[in-house]
Amino acid sequence: MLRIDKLMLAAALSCAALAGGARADGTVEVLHWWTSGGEAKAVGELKQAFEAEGGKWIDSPIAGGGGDAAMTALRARVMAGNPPTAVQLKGPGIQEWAEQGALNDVQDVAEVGNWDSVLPPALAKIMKYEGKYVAAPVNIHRVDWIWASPEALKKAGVEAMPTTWEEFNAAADKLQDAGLIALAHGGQPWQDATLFETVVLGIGGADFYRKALVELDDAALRSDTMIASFDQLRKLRSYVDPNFSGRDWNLATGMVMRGEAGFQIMGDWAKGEFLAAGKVPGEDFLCASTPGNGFILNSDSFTFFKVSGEDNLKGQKVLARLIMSPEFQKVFNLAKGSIPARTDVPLDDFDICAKRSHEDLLAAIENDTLVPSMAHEMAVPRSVRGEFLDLVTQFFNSDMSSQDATTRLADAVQRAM
Amino acid sequence: MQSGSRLSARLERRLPQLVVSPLFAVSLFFVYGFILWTAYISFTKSGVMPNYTFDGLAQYQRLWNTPRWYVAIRNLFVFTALFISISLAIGILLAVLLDQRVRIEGVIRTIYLYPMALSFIVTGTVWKWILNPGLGIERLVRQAGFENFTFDWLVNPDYAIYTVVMAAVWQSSGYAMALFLAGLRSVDDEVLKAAAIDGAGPWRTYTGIVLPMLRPVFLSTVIILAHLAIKSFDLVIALTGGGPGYATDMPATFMYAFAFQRSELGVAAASATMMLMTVVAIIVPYLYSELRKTAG
Amino acid sequence: MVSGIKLENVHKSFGGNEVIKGIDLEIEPGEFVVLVGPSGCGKSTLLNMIAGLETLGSGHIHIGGNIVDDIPPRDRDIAMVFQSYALYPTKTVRENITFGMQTRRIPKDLQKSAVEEFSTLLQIHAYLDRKPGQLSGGQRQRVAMGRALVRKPEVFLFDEPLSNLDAKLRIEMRTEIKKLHQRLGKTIVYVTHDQIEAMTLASRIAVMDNGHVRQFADPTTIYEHPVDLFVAGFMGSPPMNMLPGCLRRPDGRPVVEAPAGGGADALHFPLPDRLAARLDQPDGHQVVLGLRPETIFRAGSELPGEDRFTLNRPVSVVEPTGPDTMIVFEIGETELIARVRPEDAAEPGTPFEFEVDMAKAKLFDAKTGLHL
Amino acid sequence: MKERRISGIVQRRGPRHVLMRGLLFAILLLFCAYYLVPLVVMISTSLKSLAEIREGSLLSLPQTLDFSAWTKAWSAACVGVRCDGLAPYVWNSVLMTVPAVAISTFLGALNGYALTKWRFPGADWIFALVLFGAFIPFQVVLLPMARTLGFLGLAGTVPGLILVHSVYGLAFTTLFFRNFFIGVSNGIVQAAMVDGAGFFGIFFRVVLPMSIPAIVVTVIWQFTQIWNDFLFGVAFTIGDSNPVTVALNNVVNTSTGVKQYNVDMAAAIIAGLPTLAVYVIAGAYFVRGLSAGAIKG
Repeated sequence: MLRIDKLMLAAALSCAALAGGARADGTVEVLHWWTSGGEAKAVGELKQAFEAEGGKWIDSPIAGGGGDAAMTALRARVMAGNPPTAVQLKGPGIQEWAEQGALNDVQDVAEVGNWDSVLPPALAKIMKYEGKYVAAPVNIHRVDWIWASPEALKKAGVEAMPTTWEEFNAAADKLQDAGLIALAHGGQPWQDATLFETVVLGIGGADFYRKALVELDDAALRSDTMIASFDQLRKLRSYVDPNFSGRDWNLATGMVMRGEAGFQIMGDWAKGEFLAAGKVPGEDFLCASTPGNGFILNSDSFTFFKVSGEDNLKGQKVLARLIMSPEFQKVFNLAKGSIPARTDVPLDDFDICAKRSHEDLLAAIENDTLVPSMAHEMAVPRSVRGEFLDLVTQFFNSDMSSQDATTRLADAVQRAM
Repeated sequence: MQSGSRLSARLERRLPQLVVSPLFAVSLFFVYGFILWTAYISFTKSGVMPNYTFDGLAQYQRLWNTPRWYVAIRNLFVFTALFISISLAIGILLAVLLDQRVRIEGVIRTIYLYPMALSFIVTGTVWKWILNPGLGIERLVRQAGFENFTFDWLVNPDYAIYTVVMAAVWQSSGYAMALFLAGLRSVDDEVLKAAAIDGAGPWRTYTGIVLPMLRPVFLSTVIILAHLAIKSFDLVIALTGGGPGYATDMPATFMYAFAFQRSELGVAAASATMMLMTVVAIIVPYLYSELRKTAG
Repeated sequence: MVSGIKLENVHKSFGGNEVIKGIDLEIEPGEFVVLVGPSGCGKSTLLNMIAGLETLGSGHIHIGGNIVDDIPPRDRDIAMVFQSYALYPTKTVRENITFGMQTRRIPKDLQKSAVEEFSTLLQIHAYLDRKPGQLSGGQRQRVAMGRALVRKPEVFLFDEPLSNLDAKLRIEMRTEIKKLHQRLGKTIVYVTHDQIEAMTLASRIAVMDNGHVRQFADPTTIYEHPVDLFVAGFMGSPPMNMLPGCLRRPDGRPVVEAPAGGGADALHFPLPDRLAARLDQPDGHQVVLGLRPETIFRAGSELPGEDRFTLNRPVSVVEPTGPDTMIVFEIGETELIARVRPEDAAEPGTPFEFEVDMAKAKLFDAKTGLHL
Repeated sequence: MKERRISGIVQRRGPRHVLMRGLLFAILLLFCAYYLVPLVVMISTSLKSLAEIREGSLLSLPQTLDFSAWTKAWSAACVGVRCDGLAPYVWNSVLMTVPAVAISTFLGALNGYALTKWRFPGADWIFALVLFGAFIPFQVVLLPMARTLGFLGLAGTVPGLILVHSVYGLAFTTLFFRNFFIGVSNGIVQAAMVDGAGFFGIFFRVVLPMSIPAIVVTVIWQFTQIWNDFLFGVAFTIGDSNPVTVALNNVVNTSTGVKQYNVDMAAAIIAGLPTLAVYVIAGAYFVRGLSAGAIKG
């Protein structure tokens, strides 16, 4: 009896699956590198939402190296003439692919959803090519965060979160004197560059940041402010433990979590790590923006590639609409630890760090201190970013002087342009 | 009927060529066609995707002006030289030792050989742990009471390339051992007996007689190891990711980074072309000697 | 002083498989002893044990009066020539020859004069600086000999040294080896499966089978007085005819009765007195009559003698060899070969009158195989 | 393995001999440790609980055996949004590897045979041209190959991947078989020809049955290469048809989230198990095959 029930159920399920396929409201194949933890869960939300609309979701996860492997696959796919429907692709990369004529626009969806009015202008600009939306942002990450262990700070006698680099240095010295690791850091080029850009923002301010790291102004790159930034980076280097090389960022976060290290400078995805370990913000860990009144923007987005066939095109549009829906933006970002890309989503369910992030974002838009992240591929083409990463990581791993670094950086940027 | 059989006889005579011609066509297209394509791309403005606008030698200028490329080349030479010589030395040593009537030879041989079966995608993480000063050997030795012991090559830009050599040797030296052991086993027993009668001890027997006889094995082992060295990619990516900084970059990783991470296909193609020229320089003399030997 | 070799109750097993089953052998100084036997009889293993290339299972080996059981090959004062010659392919002929002296740190000028002496003797002077790969089989053989001779050891060991040469060269080298032995007077132990080589070279032959020495004696004794069926059958070419039969004493004199086959009466081979006198086996005892092919010939073609027996059989096959012609015929189920003069040959199928010289007949016990 | 007959050479036994023997084993065992340590660390980590990994040294042995990481890696680890473990991907790899190994080995044998036993003008040149293909870094051919697969309509399919591996395996398989066949007497082929066998008759009935050692070496080599490939797998397959190396990478290389090292290690061992098994089972034949001529310079 039970067996027959089971069989009937299985039959019914398979029929349902078939039927679902038949009345699918569009098909999407999504290439991404969110393969674990909160990220995978966040993508799962999108998949569920899409399937709830009757669509068919083909998942193509390719993890590793912040999307390097995925980018390799993407090129092969475009070359072969069967690109995925949507790709986790962001920043100037969107423009590069658009210039190749490899993208589809979703302008009609954007107009209906009135995207222009709900996205920060700086972000909207990145999502568009020739005035039309070719990508949809799912979130906003803030890069310039300091995460701290209250336990470690207490042990070292540091009372407040630093607001200037001088204060930071003083606090770090105290931590070291207390026998703790001052700065938890992982020696991977993108992490080195993350430190670098927060330092540049803190030392030079948003205008300087924009000139040097976005517009790539030669004079700015060769300026004394840049030298001062490298000096501070050198200082940070001295606060890092000897075994940092190659360490993954989440291991560094773990060091702060366990109170072995005082600070970590990392984007707000680190918060997800704390939350996943059951830590409470404000109690078990502290969050504060890095010195300087700016907001370094990092945003993940899905870019729509040139697929053909009605089924795929339809799926593409449905996906674009779903990504930008307030409901999805909320669910997704609760899972991932970032804040919604839409500025009009209420943040009642979010934690204090996220709320703070949101306030700072609005203020930054107001004051024009919102800058795109260089380290996270929001500011400059990948070729130039590569030169930055090479130089910064070289500086971080050698005893190169700040003067030298400045000159070499400017030369390298010139070469890549 | 007769003309039919004559036709089939003619076909039969041409059959070997017919059988080989698909192989030839495949290599021509998939190897040489693609090489030509790459060479062409190196003379174009290609960035994110191939772009067929001719751009002269600009990509080569860019390549040779990139400090990282010099690091990659220097690493290739350091790595290849050390990797080949150490693998050969260990391979020969172990083959000779295993040849001394070791009862559990089968087990030991399998242990020596198994790393070849595993890709660095599989073993990369564990190598990272072992070599990491805070997790692996250094910590272990320090816990054992040698407080001042330092083994931080993995995180030291000047020495990191040697850890890559260590892991590469780990993977391939067993294979070299197998090649040499096979070579030793194909040496006529009577020659070894003659050496024993002639009064040669083990050292003299191997250095004076047996190893010189293994010259061909030597050559093919070097070629196989060289090809592994030139292609080494997974290893670097898994172990150091090219770091610290780009201290352990190699031409293969350099090319990959420029083509797929940085959207500089042109530079990548230029570096690939340089790499292929290096391969030609190594392989052609080998092929020449190979062909001359069998032509007779 | 020339060394002799003594083997005492030597045993050897490979992984539970006993290949040498207790051998005692005493080789006099200066003797040329050939170990002969079919492949797998243990002769090469025995030679390797004398050389020290194979450890002893049990027993003792003496060379020159000393027990050498645990002495490595280099200290046994021996030299060896191998079947494959085992020249060092990467060394020149000269280096091949001097290698053994180099390892023994013999001064360079002595090495040089030794090379001179033996390269002249062996006529390998012309290619001293070539590699073995550039030499012909015969030249390699000479080099291998040179390598063995040059150190002037007390004992030479040869392991089937001629089996890779063509027939003509083999005979030539055979003579040369014999000359060398006569000239140097050193002890030689020589392994071969070729009984002609054994007969021509040896001062004494040890016939081996299945891990035992069946007979150790000079060539004539081996040939004329084989101790058993195995030795009798192994030595001689074409091999000895073996005719099974049974012992009868129809009129008091012992004869061997063999069924003729085809409904004919059984044949009765009379035994010569010398043999008959020794026999105490009862009537009906199963025996094997051994007749060498040269003791069967065309009736009347030899001078008449005692103990002749004639029989008439049809010829089945004729095989001329030049000096002699072999005639194959049948008695019962058994095929026999007669060696006749070429002019005595007959067409196959025709009847033929054979005469057997029973004075040279051997008689063996069918059960034990031993000579009676 | 062939029994060495020189093993019986009498040696002086004494303290020196014992010492040398001890040294020999010491060196052999030392290298055993060198080769085994990574595997031991992997296995022991896979058997620890996450808590134990976090507390203890990475190189220490597990205090209690915990097999849950293995179950998880096999059937429950998340690869993207799908949490079925590695099991389905192992099957993908098998589907891809077996045909690719079979095709490239067979064609290599056929080509090696045609190039050595039916020598025709230019055979050596063709061989040289083909052999050079073995030395091409795969990163170089990735993009043109993608274009070609797209053109053939094989992009993103398992047959496409099989084609790629067969094509780039041919150089090595042809090399192995050519070197093996050079050592095979021409007389055998001639005898078969006299018996009236043709090109294929000789190949299937005479040459192929006697080339078992070369086949073993080639199959082991090809199987390892293709099974372990990541680059082609990641570039030329889509999502659910990924080979196990790509899935392993997706499990291990998380960009965020807590690292489950025990699951990572179990997954890595699972992904490497088939090649490991091939080496352990066929290892003896491998060396024997190599000495049977597959390595002649």
